[in-house]
Amino acid sequence: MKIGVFVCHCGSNIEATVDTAAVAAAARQFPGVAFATDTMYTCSEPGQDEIVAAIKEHNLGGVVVASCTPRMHEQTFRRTVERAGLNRYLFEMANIREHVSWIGKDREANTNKSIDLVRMATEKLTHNRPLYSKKFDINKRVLVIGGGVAGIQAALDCADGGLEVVMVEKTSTIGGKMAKLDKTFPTVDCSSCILGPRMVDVAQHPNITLYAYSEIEEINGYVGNFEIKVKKKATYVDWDLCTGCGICMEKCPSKKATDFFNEGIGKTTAINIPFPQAIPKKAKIDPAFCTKLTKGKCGVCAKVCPSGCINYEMQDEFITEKVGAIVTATGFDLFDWSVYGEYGGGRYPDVITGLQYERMLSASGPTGGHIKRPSDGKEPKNIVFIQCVGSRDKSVGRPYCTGFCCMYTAKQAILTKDHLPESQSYVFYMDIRAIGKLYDEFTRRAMEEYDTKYIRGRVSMIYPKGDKLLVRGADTLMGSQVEVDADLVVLAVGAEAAAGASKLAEKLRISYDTYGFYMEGHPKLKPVETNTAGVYLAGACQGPKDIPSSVAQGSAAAAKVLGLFSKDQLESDPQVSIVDIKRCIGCGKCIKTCPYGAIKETELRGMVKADVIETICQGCGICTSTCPQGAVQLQHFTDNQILSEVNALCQF
Amino acid sequence: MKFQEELKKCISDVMPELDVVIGWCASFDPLHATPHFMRRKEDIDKLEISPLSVHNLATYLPGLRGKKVGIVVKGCDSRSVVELLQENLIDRKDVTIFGFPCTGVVDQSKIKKALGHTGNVESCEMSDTALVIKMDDKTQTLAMAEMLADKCSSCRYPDAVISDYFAGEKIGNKGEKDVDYAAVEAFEKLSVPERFGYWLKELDRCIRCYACRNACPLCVCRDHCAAESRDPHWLSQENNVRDKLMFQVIHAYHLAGRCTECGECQRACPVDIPVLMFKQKMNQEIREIFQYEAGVDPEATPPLLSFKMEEENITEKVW
Amino acid sequence: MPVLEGTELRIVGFLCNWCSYGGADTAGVGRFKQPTDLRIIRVPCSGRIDPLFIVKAMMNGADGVLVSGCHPRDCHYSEGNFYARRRLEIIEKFLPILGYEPERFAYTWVSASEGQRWQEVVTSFTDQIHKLGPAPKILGPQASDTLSVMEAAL
Amino acid sequence: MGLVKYLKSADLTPWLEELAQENKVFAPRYEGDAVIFAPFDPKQEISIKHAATMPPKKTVFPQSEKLVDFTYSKDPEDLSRVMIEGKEVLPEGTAVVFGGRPCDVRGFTMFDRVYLAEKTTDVYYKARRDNTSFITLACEKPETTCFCHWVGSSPYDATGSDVLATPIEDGYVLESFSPKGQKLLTSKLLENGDRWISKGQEVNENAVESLTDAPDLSRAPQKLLDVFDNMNFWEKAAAKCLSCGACAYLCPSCYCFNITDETTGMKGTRFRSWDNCMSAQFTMEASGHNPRPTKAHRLKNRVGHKFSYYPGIHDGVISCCGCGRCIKSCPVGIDIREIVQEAINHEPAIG
Repeated sequence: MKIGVFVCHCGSNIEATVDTAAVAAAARQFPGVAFATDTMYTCSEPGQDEIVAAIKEHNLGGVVVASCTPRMHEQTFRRTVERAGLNRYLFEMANIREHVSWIGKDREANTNKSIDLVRMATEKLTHNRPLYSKKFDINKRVLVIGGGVAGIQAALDCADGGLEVVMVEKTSTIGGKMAKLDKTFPTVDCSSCILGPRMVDVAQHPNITLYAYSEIEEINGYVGNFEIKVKKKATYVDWDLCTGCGICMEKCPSKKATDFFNEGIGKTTAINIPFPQAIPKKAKIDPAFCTKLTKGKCGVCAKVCPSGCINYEMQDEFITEKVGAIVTATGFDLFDWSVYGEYGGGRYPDVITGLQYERMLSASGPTGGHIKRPSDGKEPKNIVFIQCVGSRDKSVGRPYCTGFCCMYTAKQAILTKDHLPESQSYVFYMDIRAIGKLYDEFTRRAMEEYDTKYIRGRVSMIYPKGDKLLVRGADTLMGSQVEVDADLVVLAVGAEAAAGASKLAEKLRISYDTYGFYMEGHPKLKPVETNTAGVYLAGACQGPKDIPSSVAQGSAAAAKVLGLFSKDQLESDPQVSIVDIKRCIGCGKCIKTCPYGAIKETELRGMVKADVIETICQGCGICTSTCPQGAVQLQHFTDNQILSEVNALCQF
Repeated sequence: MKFQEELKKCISDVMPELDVVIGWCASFDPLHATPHFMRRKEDIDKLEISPLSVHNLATYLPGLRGKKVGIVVKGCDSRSVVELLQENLIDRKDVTIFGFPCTGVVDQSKIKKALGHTGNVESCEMSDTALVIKMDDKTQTLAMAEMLADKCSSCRYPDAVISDYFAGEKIGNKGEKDVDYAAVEAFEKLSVPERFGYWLKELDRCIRCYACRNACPLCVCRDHCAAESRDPHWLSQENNVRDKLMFQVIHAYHLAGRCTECGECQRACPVDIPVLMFKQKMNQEIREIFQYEAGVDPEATPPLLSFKMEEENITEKVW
Repeated sequence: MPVLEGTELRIVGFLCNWCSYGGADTAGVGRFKQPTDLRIIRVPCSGRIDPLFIVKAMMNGADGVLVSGCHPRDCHYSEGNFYARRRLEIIEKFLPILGYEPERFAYTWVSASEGQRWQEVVTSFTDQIHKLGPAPKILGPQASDTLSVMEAAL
Repeated sequence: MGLVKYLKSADLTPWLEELAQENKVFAPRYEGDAVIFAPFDPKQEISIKHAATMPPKKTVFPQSEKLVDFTYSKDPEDLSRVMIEGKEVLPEGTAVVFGGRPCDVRGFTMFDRVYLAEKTTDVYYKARRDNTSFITLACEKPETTCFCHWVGSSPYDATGSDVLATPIEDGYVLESFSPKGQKLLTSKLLENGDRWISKGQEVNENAVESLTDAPDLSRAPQKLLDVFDNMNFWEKAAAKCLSCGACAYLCPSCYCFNITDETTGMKGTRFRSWDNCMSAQFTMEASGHNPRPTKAHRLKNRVGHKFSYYPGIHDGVISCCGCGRCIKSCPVGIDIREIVQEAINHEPAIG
């Protein structure tokens, strides 16, 4: 094979610490290398054209590019060599940027290491074979996990684009966190007024099937052909019959159930519909609080229900759905702020979270929109907002900025003044992050028009003083101690990955970061893709986001799905395992270890042999390292290909 | 051997349904036995079971797949049969297993060491306790216990773990406990260069005949072994210790969780290289980490073909 | 010249594409300085790593081998690193009988986001190998040195 | 008759040391539990009481040897123009092998007919063969596996040897059989051996005496051809065979080899290494077809070649020297004598 080697300067990214010309010169002496050069930006159009020209001029049979990580540009260059008529797998990359030039400044060592990496790449390339994709049919349905605003947006865009959508929502209503909000910044428009119609659209869209109060049990298959097992949790109410009339709620004698929707501000009934605009508007029984289910006594709801839909015997139900793509929009949860002893650690009823305050502000909330202290129901006068609770704080393992708290605090301060004109709000903050369109103007309004006192500093202690809370902090701008007698303290609690996010990631086979937020395919160029084909991200599951960003990402994910489904067939990745039937002895070890069930037994002239189902094989290569005979070889990562790399590096 | 006649009768009864029954018979001198393929009734007369019945006949089974085969097994041999069944390399319905209470087989190299050589053995009388060997006009008595193969002195499975017919009284299998890896542990106490040097020296004389591999009942790749293959190309054909040692590691690793330590690899080696130690080490690890022993349960899944989300006995390095 | 004579030792890394290779990339993007000895071989999954590759590298003259995959439960292929963990553990425990120090081999888990952890792993492993010095060579120009050390030991 | 000398047992080591000054000397010694021919080291005891585990085959026909070192180079003007330069690696220096048995050394004469043939001389073999001298030790007593006398040899056969050493009380009678041998016997450590000749002859005759009767193998070549297509015969004979290469690699007269290239970067080596007809790869064709697909086919070749095909083209000489190593070292005790005799006695079924 005649090999061409292109060593990229990447401007000065590589060239500054690697002598690329020397690398190219060394490469010229490697076996098979017929052409080697260094180029300024190999990935640029002229850079790619140079590769194409060299392939044609020197009749190259394979190309090595020494530049950045293959995770960045392998696809780019594969297309380049394909443009010149080569098979895309007759290409290898040597990562001399992320793995060399960026991690040390010793030019001699870096150059030498780069030469080694290019040697390794050329040796592997010598063992590469052209590989060809197969086409397979796809199921043009999409699963959206999570019915918050991001999921709703993705589902509606997909459904409007003509796709069948399956939406699975963990709680008994869609709407997510946004449904709990009173108003939204920076426009101060009513949250449910803008979200409500979208929720209704989901319910009414002919292309959308909604499974509320359901969870993902199992995911099998691969892009184009996923098989999803959905667990419909028992609601004890037959939703086909329930009309959402609410009589059961009125009559239910068990009125101490946790009100999750209202963030624990007040209690609800054991059988409940979370809020009037819930979609689906169906009742469900909280089995922990229903005396019929816990003690076998009561049964009032069954008696009063006009449609006879109560079923105390209901069991979880499993449903299988087949889809071709998945949008994950599982959102976020609030950080457990009780770790902050200085804020009372949860002991003071009048220290509440921002989201609880939202419920309090909401006209449909437990207080009917009146701001009342949880302890005594009195209207507060002095209200202290504390920023960055569980954000930008390494000491609690949350070093990142949640990003939207500055804004909602400003909004809440403004709304407070609207509700209680006599009140005074104080905001303890670290920095004000208001980088969106009209955001900074909004925070300024909170300060200037609504007379909110912004104090740059942290609160060191809150302790009770009579029926008030003494909030002591520092004003770092003035260099002085500040004390506020507060009637109510609202904590801007940061976002963390939703509970169970990592478990779902394992089922989806996608990665997540240290904090449990899902990893996008590339931080800049693949913000909604994941590294698992056919799985996309929308909203705060990827990282904390405000509403506009979540909606944008929901639409982006939908666009990706629509793009994926614009073809009737997909091309399989040919980096799959194949069986050398001569070597195979039919012991079935590969079948035992394949995580996908992609290998089956077959019979050949009376002998048992293994057979790989190409479209199911995902190319992990577990079979290859399991087979003692070397009979199953993962294409593009065969034993000989890896051995050639080992030998290139280690030759005494 | 008291049970021998019972066994012969047993084989004779079943023989009409079988293509071949494999046992042992006398070989080129009185100190050796050889595998015996019985196809007719008169072949059964030659069957001899004794401490010279060293060969693990299970090695032949995969090559006879498709035929109805009877096999006489020592306890240790039967564990190889279990492994072959576990790996679908033989069909249970086609294999008839004859067990007997095994009191151990000799280690020919121990006898050779004791006598200086064994080139002229004229006769060899065996009892439970002694070997009486006539050679070079001398008669020498060797204690049987000292001549037994190491695997026999510490045998935990004297009776076949799986059999269709069992001749004689069972001795009683002790099962998997207190396995003695003293030899391995002693070797591991040597310094790093001592260990490295030991293998360089021992493997230098390897002639790459692959008797170790071919005698191994679980080396089932046979004609497609990595040793001679160019794709995959693990080894060169050059006479160097690196590739000889690498082959031993390949063999040992491919046997991890499968090897029953029958010792055929080492016994077969014509130049007496102690290659069993590699497998013993592997087995010791398998036992300690996964509490697993090969060749006991045909339905078991060997540890390297399975996993646990939380591994109790793996402590990962902390950086 | 494969490694810089006198300053570098030969260290081979086998990294899974999805997590650890990405982690090494992240370390690069973060400009986390690392020793230059390590050469990385990219494989799709730690489950693809035949432990025999590690032995092969050692016997061909590597001074150390480092394997890194996705954290348990985070495997892109869901199970690859679980199989890998068992196999790598076995080979790690096996190497000493061949006459290699067990410290010449290590396996670990680094996710694509853990650039800093990758830096720590590489730095600490490289230090560890430098402390041990070059591994004995069976063939090649240094084989005679090996033999004399061995003979002295025997 | 050549030169006859006498060597006192006590002078053996000094004599070998003396020979080692100008030659590489190989002598049998224990390595582990096996006796193999290794470079002579006066500090290590040699082991010559019994035939060695391995014959001294390696001394002339190494387990693997470099044939050619080759280097690729590129035209700097056009990198795709690759030149290759090969350098033949011929063995150098002289060697003396002490302590082989008559059968061991006679084995090389089977090689000679093939590798030293007029038209196709194997230069690598020739270089070593010409430069290696053999001081062979006559046998005093045959082992149970010995059958040199079946195949036209004897316990004191000097065919292929340069010096034959017959052990007698406290010493050896040394007789040269070639000019090379004569040269070896010029040492001052040796005394005139004439008065020991009869002692030596007595030892030789006693050895012959102790042999059992040899069967007549003259019909073997034809009889083996007769059973060539009788796969039943061969399947039975090979039933217990493991198809390993122990028999061939320990055989003093098996001379087959394989050639492989190993390349690293721009350099490579062409090796010749032992091969054996029991291996499945031996006759594997590039197409994947193998004319000897089973161990029965392979064992048939091994026996057939030695006792029929080789004699067929080399004046009836059986290509087996009767050392018995294939029997003794076979992991499953296959006895080539039995197979040959069974073939001779095989009567084709009538009808």
